[in-house]
Amino acid sequence: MIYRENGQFKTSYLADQQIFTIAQDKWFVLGLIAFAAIGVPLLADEYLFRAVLIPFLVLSLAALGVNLLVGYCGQITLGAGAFMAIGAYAAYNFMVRIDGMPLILAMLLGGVAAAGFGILFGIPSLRVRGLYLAVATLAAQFLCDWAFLRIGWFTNNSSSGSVSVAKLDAFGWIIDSPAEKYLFCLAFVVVFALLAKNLTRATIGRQWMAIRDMDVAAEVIGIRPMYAKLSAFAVSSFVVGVAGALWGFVHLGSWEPAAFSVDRSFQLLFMVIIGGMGSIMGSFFGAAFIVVLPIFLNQFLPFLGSLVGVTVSTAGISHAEFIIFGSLIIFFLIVEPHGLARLWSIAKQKLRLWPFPH
Amino acid sequence: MNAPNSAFLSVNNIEVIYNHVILVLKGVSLSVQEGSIVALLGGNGAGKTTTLRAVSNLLKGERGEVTKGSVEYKGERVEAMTPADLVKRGVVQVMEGRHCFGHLTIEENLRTGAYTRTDGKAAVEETLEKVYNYFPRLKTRRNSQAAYTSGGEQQMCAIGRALMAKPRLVLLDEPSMGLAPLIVEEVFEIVKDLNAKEKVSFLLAEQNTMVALRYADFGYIMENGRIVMEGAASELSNNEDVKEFYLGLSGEGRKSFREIKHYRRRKRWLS
Amino acid sequence: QAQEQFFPVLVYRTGAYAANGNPWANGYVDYLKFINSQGGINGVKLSFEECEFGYATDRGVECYERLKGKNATLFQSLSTGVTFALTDKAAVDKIPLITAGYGRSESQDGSVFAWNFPLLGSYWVGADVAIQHIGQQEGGLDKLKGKKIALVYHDSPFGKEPIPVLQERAKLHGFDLQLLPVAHPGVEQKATWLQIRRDRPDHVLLWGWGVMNSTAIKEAQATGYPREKMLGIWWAGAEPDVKDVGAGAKGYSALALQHGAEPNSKVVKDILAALHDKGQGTGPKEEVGSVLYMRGLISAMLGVEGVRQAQERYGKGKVMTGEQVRWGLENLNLDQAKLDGMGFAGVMRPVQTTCTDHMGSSWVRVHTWDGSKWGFTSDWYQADDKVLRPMVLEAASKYAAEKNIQRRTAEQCAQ
Amino acid sequence: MTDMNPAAVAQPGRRFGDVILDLQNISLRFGGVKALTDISFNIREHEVRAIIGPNGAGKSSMLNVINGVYHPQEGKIMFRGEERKKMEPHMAAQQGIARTFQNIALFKGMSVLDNIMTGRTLKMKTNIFQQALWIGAARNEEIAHREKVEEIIDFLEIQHIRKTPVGALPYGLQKRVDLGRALAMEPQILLLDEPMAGMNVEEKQDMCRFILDISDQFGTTIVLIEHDMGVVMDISDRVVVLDYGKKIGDGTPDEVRNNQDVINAYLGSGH
Amino acid sequence: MGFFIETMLGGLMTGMLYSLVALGFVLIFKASGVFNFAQGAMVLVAALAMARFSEWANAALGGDSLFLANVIGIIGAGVVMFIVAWGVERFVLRKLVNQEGATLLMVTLGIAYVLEGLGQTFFGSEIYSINVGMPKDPVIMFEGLIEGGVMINKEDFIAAALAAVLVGGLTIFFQKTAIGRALRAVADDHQAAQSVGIPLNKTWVIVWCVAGLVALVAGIIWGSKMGVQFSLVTVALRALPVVILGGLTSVPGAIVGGLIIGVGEKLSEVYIGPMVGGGIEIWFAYVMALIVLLFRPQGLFGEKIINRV
Ligand SMILES: Nc1ncnc2c1ncn2[C@@H]1O[C@H](COP(=O)(O)OP(=O)(O)OP(=O)(O)O)[C@@H](O)[C@H]1O
Ligand SMILES: Nc1ncnc2c1ncn2[C@@H]1O[C@H](COP(=O)(O)OP(=O)(O)OP(=O)(O)O)[C@@H](O)[C@H]1O
Ligand SMILES: [Mg+2]
Ligand SMILES: [Mg+2]
Repeated sequence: MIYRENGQFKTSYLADQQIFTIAQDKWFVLGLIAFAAIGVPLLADEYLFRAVLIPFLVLSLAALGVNLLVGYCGQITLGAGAFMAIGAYAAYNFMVRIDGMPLILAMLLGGVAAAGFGILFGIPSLRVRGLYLAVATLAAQFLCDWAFLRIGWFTNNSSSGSVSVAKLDAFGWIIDSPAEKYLFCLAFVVVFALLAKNLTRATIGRQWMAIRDMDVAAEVIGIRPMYAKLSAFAVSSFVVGVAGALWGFVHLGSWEPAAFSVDRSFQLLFMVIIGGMGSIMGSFFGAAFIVVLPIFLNQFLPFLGSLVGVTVSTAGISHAEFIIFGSLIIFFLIVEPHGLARLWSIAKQKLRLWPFPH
Repeated sequence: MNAPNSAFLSVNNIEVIYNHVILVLKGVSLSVQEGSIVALLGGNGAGKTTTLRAVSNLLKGERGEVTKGSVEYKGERVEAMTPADLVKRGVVQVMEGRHCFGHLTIEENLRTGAYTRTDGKAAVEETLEKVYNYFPRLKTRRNSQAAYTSGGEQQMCAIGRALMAKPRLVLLDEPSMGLAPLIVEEVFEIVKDLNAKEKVSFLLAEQNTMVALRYADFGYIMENGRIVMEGAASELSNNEDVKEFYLGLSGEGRKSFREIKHYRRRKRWLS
Repeated sequence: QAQEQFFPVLVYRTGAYAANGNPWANGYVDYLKFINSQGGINGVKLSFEECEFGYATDRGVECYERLKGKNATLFQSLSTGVTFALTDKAAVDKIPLITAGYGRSESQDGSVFAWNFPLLGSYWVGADVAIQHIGQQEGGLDKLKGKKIALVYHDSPFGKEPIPVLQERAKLHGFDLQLLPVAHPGVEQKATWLQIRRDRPDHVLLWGWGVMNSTAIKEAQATGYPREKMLGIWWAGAEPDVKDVGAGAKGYSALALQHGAEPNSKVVKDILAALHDKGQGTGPKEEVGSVLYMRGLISAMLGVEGVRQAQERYGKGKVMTGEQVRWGLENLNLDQAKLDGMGFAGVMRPVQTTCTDHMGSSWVRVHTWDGSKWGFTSDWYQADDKVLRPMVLEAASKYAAEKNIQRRTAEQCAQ
Repeated sequence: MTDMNPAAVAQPGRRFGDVILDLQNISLRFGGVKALTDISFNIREHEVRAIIGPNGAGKSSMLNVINGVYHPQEGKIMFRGEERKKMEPHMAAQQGIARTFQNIALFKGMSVLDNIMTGRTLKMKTNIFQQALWIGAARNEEIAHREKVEEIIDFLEIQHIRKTPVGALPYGLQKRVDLGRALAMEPQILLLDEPMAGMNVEEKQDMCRFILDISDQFGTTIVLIEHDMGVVMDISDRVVVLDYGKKIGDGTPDEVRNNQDVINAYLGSGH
Repeated sequence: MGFFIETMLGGLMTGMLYSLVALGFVLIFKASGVFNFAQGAMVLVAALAMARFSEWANAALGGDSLFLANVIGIIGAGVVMFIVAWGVERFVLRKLVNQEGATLLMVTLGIAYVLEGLGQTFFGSEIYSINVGMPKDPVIMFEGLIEGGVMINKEDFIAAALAAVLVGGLTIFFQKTAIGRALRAVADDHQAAQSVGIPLNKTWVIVWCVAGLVALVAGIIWGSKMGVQFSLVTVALRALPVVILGGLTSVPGAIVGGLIIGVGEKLSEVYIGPMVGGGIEIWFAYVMALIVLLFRPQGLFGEKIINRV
């Protein structure tokens, strides 16, 4: 009975357009952010930061970007890894080529570069759609993989094709410890999630969704497909690019093109679909599922094995990990094809009706 | 009405929930006698389509399920059957909104209708000819992909496709929708014809109450997931409320659409 | 239990490179078990834990973080990608990285890369020796003039590492270097080998890993390129690379990172007796002594010896810290007598590291597949310092400049 | 018969303006299929212009031509006296042409409110950066348009389903939302493709009322395709009849009703 | 000249092999509207099963009859593929009737994981070989006509011929038979197909079986060429441009697409590659496919994408 909108009346459209129309939701999310910003740094250890939380945050951000394109605008892409790479390499180049370039600006410029390429690779979407487009975006992926490996200029002529960044310095704040890195990423994620949410509840977001749901009808009511699609590509690539810069600069520190391979693109698409297409929250769920679950399984299975007294070989565990991971994907999609976020909202809906079933 | 268990089709007090949370049918019971035409009437969202889906077991694809009650066809419980099993037993649904196979030609669409038939090629060809006779328009468009035919042509295709299965019970969901008046009459003539000659039974959800009651033997009126009224077709068409709200006839006969000046609150049997 | 020295074991037993990852991991683990069966390092038992990373860099980093939390004091990163990702981190965490036969070539320079140990040989060593060997086949390095050598390489930092050295050598001797990248994972090489058939290079260097190697050899067979003219890096010279090609790979040679397949060495016999005969072995028995198994074994041995050396200074029978292990690795002195004692006679040559030389030795020989097994077909080579040293210095200095690292001074080294 | 004196057809209290859209000799082919052959007719400002004809006659195609979804191979379209060049649908929208669809084409994943809000797209002026930051202008704009949309929601009496995703709505309500979305564009010409299919009489009466009110209140020109002759005869000012892509009649409802060609092809003798 | 012909031929042969994998995609897509990313995993599992069963059979037979061992291997692998098809229908697809393409696509990725895990668990993750007696050494032909002759691989030729036969048969199956029609109907609209009595369960099992058998053929050929090991799954990535270039719904398209991509990527790698540093074939294939799509959004032979209001 706690989770109800009872007694919460809205007296203006503004109030009704809020991100969280139910007060409990709002407090819950604000609390969560506060906890993430204050509580987590006190509680987590280095392993948690470096191996779980930072990748989770950065990939959530990337998934968020992909979700804007795939979930909101309906343009399935398998080239997200490439845009992460563009973001990372562009930011790297801004850093090494321009003296005194501030870190954050370089990252944002990385995003801008990714957005530019996003528009370029988005042009086929004006004609090609659906799965055809999805596969076609792989062209971007493989082209970028190749270019960053082959064209020395991008990597400042590093002989191996691998680049690395020096100290991270955001306006005097030396980001060094894992907790600081975590907070740095968290700040990005919170700000971008808010911006993304704003976009999706504004007219541009509705235009994207209209194009996604029925493009001819969208055009008939005056939406320009070119503008809607390309803006989705641009915004999505921008976010993904910034995430790529974070991945390279903050998480890896030093990377080669393989860090943004086609596997990464698939992984991001996974997150979006598992988490819930067209849901900001879903991106986080999806990232959590894909990042945390394998790690969890990897550590949990041997423990489980030891409980029942069998020592499973590492190979056995990783095969089991494959099987369980795959099965869980299938399981969750059967339970709720619209992703974890939908599952979450159904749960809330039930809670609202509770204790009555309907 | 006879005792339900002797019925050809009987729906007993079913409850349907979509998506685990949306309760749509709240205890619906109805029955269809062999060889009869039964009309299911009701406003938008009353639950007609849902009822038909529950009978033909097509709810799953919509993430709906029958949570209470039972559906029996010829004394057999059907809930556990697949739609294909039902088609084999002669229960075919014509879905609302046409649902033609867009990439298949009209003729291929019709032929898929005969998928479950085992009575040989010649018999299928014969039915195909019959359908073409019913709908000459389809014959002229036989080689077009269904997606490129007009709305009405698709509707005819959907009906024809169901007939190809040589059904015993047809669940018709809004057959008249989008059809020209002449064709509507024709469709119902076909219904009558099949009913009379081949003893095919029909359960039809229809908005065109006037026509529906003219051809039906028996009718149910649904509202808000419940059956609120039932009776022989002639009885219903003489009922004052039905006349006013479903046939648009008031005391002094049919009123011009232009003259109805006020939005009227609907008659609600329940509220 | 503080009385155990923890050895993290990064492995890839599944995925595209599992066939190569398994024997390595088995050899590594077997050696640790073997040491324990011999009473540990001066009484200090070894504990270890495997972490599967599927050859994916980010999973490798996760493993590193996880195992680091369990008090890892040395780490074998096992892929070029992970090495790159960890080079900075390890320095902060004070955990030495052993990259025997892989990793960054310039990390040989211990005064810049204080925590990296490309023991036994780097890719630059491999490239250098490969040219020496080809030169010898041709009857002298001067005969290389005008010859054509093709490098078929895995299109990744791993595959690109040798290029600077080969280019340097090409300038020196006047041969033509043709670069032929193969995209990961290397299952499609038809175009590559068609080019080889057209250009008929006199020699082909194969810088591959995993399935790329066997595919290359098969394509060579299919296009009729003589296997005798092919020379692989040491990661392209093991049983999985040629096994399913069988007779088609006959005559194919590869560099050996000192060792080859060593089923008859003493250490292998000891391990069979101590572990496998008692049913405590790690992988299948037939695999013991195979090339990659030996690679894993030797890698483990180097780590163990690093710890042992550290104990010499910081106290025998004690558990060493990362910094102490680094000192041990930096002051390794595996002379022939020690090697013989450990059962490595004939398997490898002495290794001696210093603060500035983290590689310790650059001895390489060549082995050849005779259709059923690998056998040595050359003398020992050693990389030419005149060629390599300036390159290492230059690359290390560039890195130092980028990262703002001060070269360690002699005093710092002495501490 | 083609060009009548507007005064002759004007009903008391209704005024007709000039010809707003003039279609001249339109022909449209799809491969071998001739959807429209040499059709000419015009539409005057403020009138309710009906297009009727049997299934597959080309009615929907005509609408598609008018709002730029199809490009006719031959013929001219004059909009307010100016020839219209090849035009994409969104340009038609900019000129003030809105429409509803025969096979409902709503944005399934969005709520009713959002669906109708998309109709306001062309009227929204803030840029993407302002929207991302949700600052003053963007927010005010959103609120202002929301108010307009709420008016439409009130008008169509769909307040209770404001936040429901349209995919889950029954057919009839979806049609209403479709209309709402078109209305939100504040169009000059509103094209309605069978807006009343699948509705019962009561609902049709409401819909007619909506249409007439739109016409009266906003002075919108309405082009209507409908198979219910009662509706067409009652609310339209002039009617075009198509058959097999050809025009077979054009005039006031009464004229058309008595045209023998029209009776043969479409109405049947029943009417 | 000789070299150009060789490159062409090499491209054609590789293309044929891509087609085999592409065919698996097309089959399942055409017959159920599912874009099956597990096709690569199916190829792997089929090849693994074949390799291991024949290896075990060979050992059991004492190494006497390679032929018999291979037959047992193929039958065993066929059974495995049937079990896969049945399992996929029973545990996955049945519960996902009428869902969107993206969801189904995702589910096939899940299936891919499961298959990869199970395959490696049961059959191991080493490199195995399939020896069906394919000739490996090249033959040089037309030496009289062209200087240096033209080198040809018999193995490739056999594989290509096999692929061609398979495709021909499947084309007829889809266009001409009642079940083929039913399968296409399922792809268009699950619910409507159910409503006319097409049993989705059975049709899905059939399609996945057929796709499994195609995967088996692909697995045997690829496996005998490059060894049976995990990387087989990646041939799927090379087959994707083939699928979209030819058209997702066209069986002959898979073949023509394969040939075009095969030839295109080989020619580009050999003639353009050296100018830009090489390694371009994979992206070149995708870019080629993309360019074709710009002119024909449904691929060369795909059914026109229907877009009507
Ligand atoms: N797939 C679905 N998910 C959720 N709710 C649904 C779904 N399908 C129908 N409903 C809800 O069920 C109720 C009944 O719908 P149904 O389609 O059965 O009505 P109907 O009587 O056929 O109406 P109409 O005459 O408009 O076709 C409606 O309120 C509708 O919102
Ligand atoms: N995109 C298209 N491609 C091919 N043929 C088409 C296309 N659009 C319409 N047609 C054909 O043009 C003819 C006219 O179709 P249209 O949809 O305009 O008919 P209609 O008058 O609206 O009929 P209905 O009342 O049944 O909706 C039909 O025969 C149809 O098959
Ligand atoms: Mg209905
Ligand atoms: Mg129409």
